Amino acid sequence: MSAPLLELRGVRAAYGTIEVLHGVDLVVPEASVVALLGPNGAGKTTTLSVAAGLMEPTSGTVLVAGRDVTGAGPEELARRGLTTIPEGKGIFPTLTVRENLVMATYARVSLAHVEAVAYERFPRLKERRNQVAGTLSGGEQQMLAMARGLAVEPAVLLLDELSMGLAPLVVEELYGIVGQIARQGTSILVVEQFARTVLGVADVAAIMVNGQIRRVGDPSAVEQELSAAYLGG
Amino acid sequence: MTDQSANPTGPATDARIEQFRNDVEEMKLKGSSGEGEKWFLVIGVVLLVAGVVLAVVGAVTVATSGASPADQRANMAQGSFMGIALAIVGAALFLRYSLARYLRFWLIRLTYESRANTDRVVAAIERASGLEPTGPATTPPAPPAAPPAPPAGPTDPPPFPQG
Amino acid sequence: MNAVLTVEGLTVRFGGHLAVSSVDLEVPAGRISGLIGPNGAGKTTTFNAICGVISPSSGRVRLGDRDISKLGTHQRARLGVGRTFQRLEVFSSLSVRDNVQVGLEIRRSWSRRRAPASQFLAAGADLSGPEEVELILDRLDLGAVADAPVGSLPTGQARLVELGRALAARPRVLLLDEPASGLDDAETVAFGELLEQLAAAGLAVLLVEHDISLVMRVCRHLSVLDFGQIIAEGPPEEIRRNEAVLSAYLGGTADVSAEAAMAPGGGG
Amino acid sequence: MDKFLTFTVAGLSTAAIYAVAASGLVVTYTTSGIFNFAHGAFGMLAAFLFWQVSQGWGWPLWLSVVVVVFVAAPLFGALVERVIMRGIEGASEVVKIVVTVSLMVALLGLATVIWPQDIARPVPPFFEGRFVELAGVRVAWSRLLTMAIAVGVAVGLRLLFTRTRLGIAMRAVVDDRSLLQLNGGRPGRTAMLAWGLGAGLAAVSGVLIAPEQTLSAITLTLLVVNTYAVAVVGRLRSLPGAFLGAVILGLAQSYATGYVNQTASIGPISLQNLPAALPAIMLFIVILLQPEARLRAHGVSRPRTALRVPSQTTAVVGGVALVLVVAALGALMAPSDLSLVTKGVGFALITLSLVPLTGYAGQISLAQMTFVGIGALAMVTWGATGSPVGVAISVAVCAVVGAVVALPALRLSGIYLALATAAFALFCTSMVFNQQEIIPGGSLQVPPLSVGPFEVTNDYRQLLLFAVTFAVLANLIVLVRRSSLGRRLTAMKDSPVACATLGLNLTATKVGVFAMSAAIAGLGGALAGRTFSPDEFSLPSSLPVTMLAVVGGIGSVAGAFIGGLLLGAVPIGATFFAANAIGVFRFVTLPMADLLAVAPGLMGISLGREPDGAAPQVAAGYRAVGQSPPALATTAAGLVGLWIAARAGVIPKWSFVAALGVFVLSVVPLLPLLFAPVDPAAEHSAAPPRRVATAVWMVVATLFAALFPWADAISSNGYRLLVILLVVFLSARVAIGLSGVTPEALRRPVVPSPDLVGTDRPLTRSDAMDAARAIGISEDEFAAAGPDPVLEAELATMGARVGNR
Repeated sequence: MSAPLLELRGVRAAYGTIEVLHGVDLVVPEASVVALLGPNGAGKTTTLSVAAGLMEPTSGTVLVAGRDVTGAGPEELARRGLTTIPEGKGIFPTLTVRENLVMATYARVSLAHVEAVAYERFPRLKERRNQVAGTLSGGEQQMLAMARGLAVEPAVLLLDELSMGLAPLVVEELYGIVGQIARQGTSILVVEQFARTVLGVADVAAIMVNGQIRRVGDPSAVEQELSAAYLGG
Repeated sequence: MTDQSANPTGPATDARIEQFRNDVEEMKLKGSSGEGEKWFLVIGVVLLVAGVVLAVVGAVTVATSGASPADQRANMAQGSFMGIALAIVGAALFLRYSLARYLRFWLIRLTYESRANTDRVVAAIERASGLEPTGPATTPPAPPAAPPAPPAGPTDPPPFPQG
Repeated sequence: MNAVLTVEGLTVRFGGHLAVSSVDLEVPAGRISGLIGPNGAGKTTTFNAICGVISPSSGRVRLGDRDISKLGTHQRARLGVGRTFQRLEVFSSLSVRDNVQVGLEIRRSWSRRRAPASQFLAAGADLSGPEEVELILDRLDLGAVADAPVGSLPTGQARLVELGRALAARPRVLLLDEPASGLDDAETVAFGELLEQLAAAGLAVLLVEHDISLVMRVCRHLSVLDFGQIIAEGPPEEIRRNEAVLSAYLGGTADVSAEAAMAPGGGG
Repeated sequence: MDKFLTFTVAGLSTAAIYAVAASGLVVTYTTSGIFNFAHGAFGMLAAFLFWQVSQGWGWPLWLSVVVVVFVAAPLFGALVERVIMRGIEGASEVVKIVVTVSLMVALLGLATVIWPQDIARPVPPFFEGRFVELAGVRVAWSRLLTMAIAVGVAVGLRLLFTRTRLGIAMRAVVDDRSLLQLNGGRPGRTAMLAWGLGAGLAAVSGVLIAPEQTLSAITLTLLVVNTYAVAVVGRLRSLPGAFLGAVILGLAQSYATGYVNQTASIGPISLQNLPAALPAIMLFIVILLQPEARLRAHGVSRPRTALRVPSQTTAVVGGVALVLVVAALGALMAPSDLSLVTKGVGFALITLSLVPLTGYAGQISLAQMTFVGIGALAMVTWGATGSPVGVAISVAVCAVVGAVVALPALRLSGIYLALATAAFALFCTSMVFNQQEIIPGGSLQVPPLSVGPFEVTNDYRQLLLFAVTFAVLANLIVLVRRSSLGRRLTAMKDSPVACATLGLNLTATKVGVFAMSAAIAGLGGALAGRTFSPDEFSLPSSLPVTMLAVVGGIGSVAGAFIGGLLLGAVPIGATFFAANAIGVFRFVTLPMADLLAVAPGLMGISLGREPDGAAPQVAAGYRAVGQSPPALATTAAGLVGLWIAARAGVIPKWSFVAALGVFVLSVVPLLPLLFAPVDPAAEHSAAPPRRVATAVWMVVATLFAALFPWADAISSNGYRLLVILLVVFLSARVAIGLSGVTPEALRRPVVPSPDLVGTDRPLTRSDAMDAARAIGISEDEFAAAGPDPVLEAELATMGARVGNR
């Protein structure tokens, strides 16, 4: 089998002098959904930032499609199909919905295509395409962010805390879309606090505690360990 | 919402992945320290050439201009000398960043190989003397004088592959 | 019990986004009240509206019998609203002692009469400024680092400095925004005890915290915020069994024990 | 009716120029968060370049426009973004303001160097002599063109920002820079393009305005300052708001010209200059109408360096020493030098006024010289005999005026205070200082102070007065810093929101500090005892004060003194080197005076790299000197000795410069070593042989620099200066070697180098890979290094031997 689409090897990363990742190894194979779980402050978001190229690791390597891309800018990776939807709201609040979609076209897709995909999947966005994105509801904002993930047909999709601050129904719907993207053959790395949320979609779950991957395994199998990790066990 | 049915997986997705792999392969990488050195290398060459040209131009100016010897001296000092200085700086840069790369590489390689060999010798001796019968040759013991290695978890990379 | 702080129908709107919607809260003296909820539920926004850092679209905030909704931040502080911040807001170029002293000096610059000290600092009522500062440092166990610049302290101690500074202003109600984040387990336990002492001394405390074990231990009343609305209220034991709370935290079906699932709950 | 129409058309045409300029300002501010005070200077440079290309070199008009507007200006803007602005992205607001203000001052200086004010540079209007009849009013084509361009710019920008990906990205980068990257956008490139666009728009306004004005660097630069007022209408961020503001201002100015009786006056203030003052008035009104800014909790970032607060004893000793040194030096000076030095120490008093405001409270003022002017004016009015009562009144007046000026802006963010003070400076220049009735004859003679028997009758006494006042005020300011108020100011700078939740009234506190600062500046004016020209109170004179105070290190009193001396050094240097020039090859000759004109701006720009200013760094190196009385005495003696030698003509001017450099940089820091008590246990104590070496080095270095015949040995000024700099640098390096202590500034962080890998700790695979990657060798290539066959064989036999045993 060819090289995995995304791989972190011995990644250490620090904010200033405080190291938050103490050697992370993580593999996202082709056409699979990997869930990165763990309590607050475990370093999940940092791991994602390193993978997306937003943060440079202090040591270790990031391999994308088998190539060492440590030090490559996030925009270079994004343009080629490594799409990241960051924590919170992955949208520009002062731009309109349509303008937000224009920003997706850096990833070598036409605006017409992006709009078609987004509006077909989320008709509500079409109604509000000239509305400023910051005035949408939380769920709609997350949909807008997801629409980008859907429309650019990423090869690798990194998702951070999709469920944050959202109603259960909305989360369910969003994960339905994640599943759909996965079925298209996209490799997905999804960061979540709660195993339960991603049980349906993830093929593999990795538990991260204190800046290290503590365990990798079947999502349902790791759940027990997960609650131990949360309670400080 | 509306359409929950998945789009069928098809050859299109494989093509997408393939394209992604190609794109990443063709990506120009910057930011590694080698990149900065390449720039210095280029600057060195440019300075070298520019310096030589300037020196020649300066000399020609001296030959063709300036009625008085004082004028000629001034031109020489200001044109040719500057050119020569630039050329020297350029050459120094070039040497520093072309030779040094390879010297450093060989140094690392020598260090590494000698260390690997030491490890293997130690391992062989240990194996032979039965101290550590199961210890594979690939587990290098830390050199006694060296400070402890940085904390290594399950992430500690395997030792360097031999051959 | 007599409420020190009363919030009625508080609504905060950012653009079209309803951050906080018709929130009612009562914070009586001598009790630690908890405000919990998932990330982005509007807890910090509620705090900001209470102390006047943002102005709400509607609703009233009362301190005792007085309506303070129209007052500026510093005026509310003078009437007795003290707070700490989710992301540390210490004076990082000053020493620990100076941080607390600034709190005290700012209070003295506007208060001719001496605000009644809470019983936690009962001895402080008759003390001179420096003595009162030392008393606070002593109570918070910061004496050893009193002369260190706050910028050089670990987060846990910096949070205590923030608390000490707020106490120096002698508030009637104390709003604590995730005070235990950055504290280790032992520190969290000690911090919980400190909070209980504060409450026992008659201070009204409103606590936003995502460390559920701490919340369950020290709070005697909880309000759960979700989507800017209070979805449940009551003593911790009740909240623990509340279906609405469970689904807010877990998303959908809830079949694990509340505590295990809620532990990472309001993380941010 | 015709008159009304005529003035309406004129007003709209002015409005069009404002609108274009303001839109450029808004574009750069919204995309980079940096308010470009140099925007006017961009336009000014473009106007001059346009003259040079079209008139000077006689290129065709269309080509000139293309070259200036579409090539030179955008490239320049992009360059400025890349080289300067990118470095100050995360810096404090004060640094951002000072850097762009410095850029403005530097560009002003540059323009004066390239295009000296010796000849008139007329630019004919476009379509000269062609008119169109509109409702009975003759309208020049050029005016129609201007308006058409403004409309075109408005439409173009609207399309750019809503229809093109680049324009949307420019807005997106403000929202969330890293999200733009995650989308695939390139924020750096976007910012460069935005600055290029901003500079292009500045160039358009510059080219349009060039035919309407006589080309003068200062006038053109300040004219575009009017656009600040225009941009503020759109809260600095909205383009339609800026266009609206432009129309209001353009029409108001035009009608004021047309309908206000030029000879009318309000009290002593004639309304002749009203149109010039309108932008400032409008700015104030708009700022007054803005709602108060929201407090924000950001989480406090850790400061780069916590500034040491000097003890009161140090401050007192320092003050006394300052007065003594100044008194000794002043006694030795020739009258002409004395008046320059007096001016320099006077500037130090004014930079000192910024210490509480900018250094402690983190606010900025661009109008300190205006307050000096108000102080001076009040002194002339109420203290004509030089009485201290007049001084007290001046100080009080300045404090009140300062509070009134600052109050509206202080409710908003720091940038508005900078704008408001700049507007105040412009307002005062046109409505107060340029009024014949107020300052007759265009010069203001401030009466020298006379307190009972003490009368300031000459420059020397004036110098002493300044030195004593500085020492006293500096001590007071240190006292304030160490007091409860100082702690409160520092706290407010660290976290305004936390202060508010403790009950501090932020606006009142800031207004108080601003009033204090204005009062000190006013004191500087009231005590000046010399003749001012109104120019000295103008905005261009105020800017270097703020800049150099920040460069000197505004967080400390010593920094203010350094800043003041730097400020004073420019005119001193310009006089000193009046006849000298630096030649680079034989193509370019730069007069030293011109270089010095650009110098303050360049120093300010350099702040981008050293946001804390010079004082903390210098202080670290010289702290030991201050603690050793014999070292201090020797320093003073050496300086005085050099000065006497120079004055007496024993050593020439160049030798004096060289010796001064060597002495200050390499001898003075070594002095504590020489005088330190011998203590073998102490870290920096020196054994006798090292002391002898040090002493010998000091004497040799200083004597060499002082006695070497610089002027004869090296004929070119430029080379001579370079050689002297080299000698000073080398001697400083030797000094560092002798003392064995690396100054803080020279210490670099230790970066693990690939060269060292494997020698300091066990080599891991990832280390080897890192190193290999660093030199561009692929993993496969590296791994190909196979086992050594000889060793392999050796091992095999060894294994067999041992195994057999």
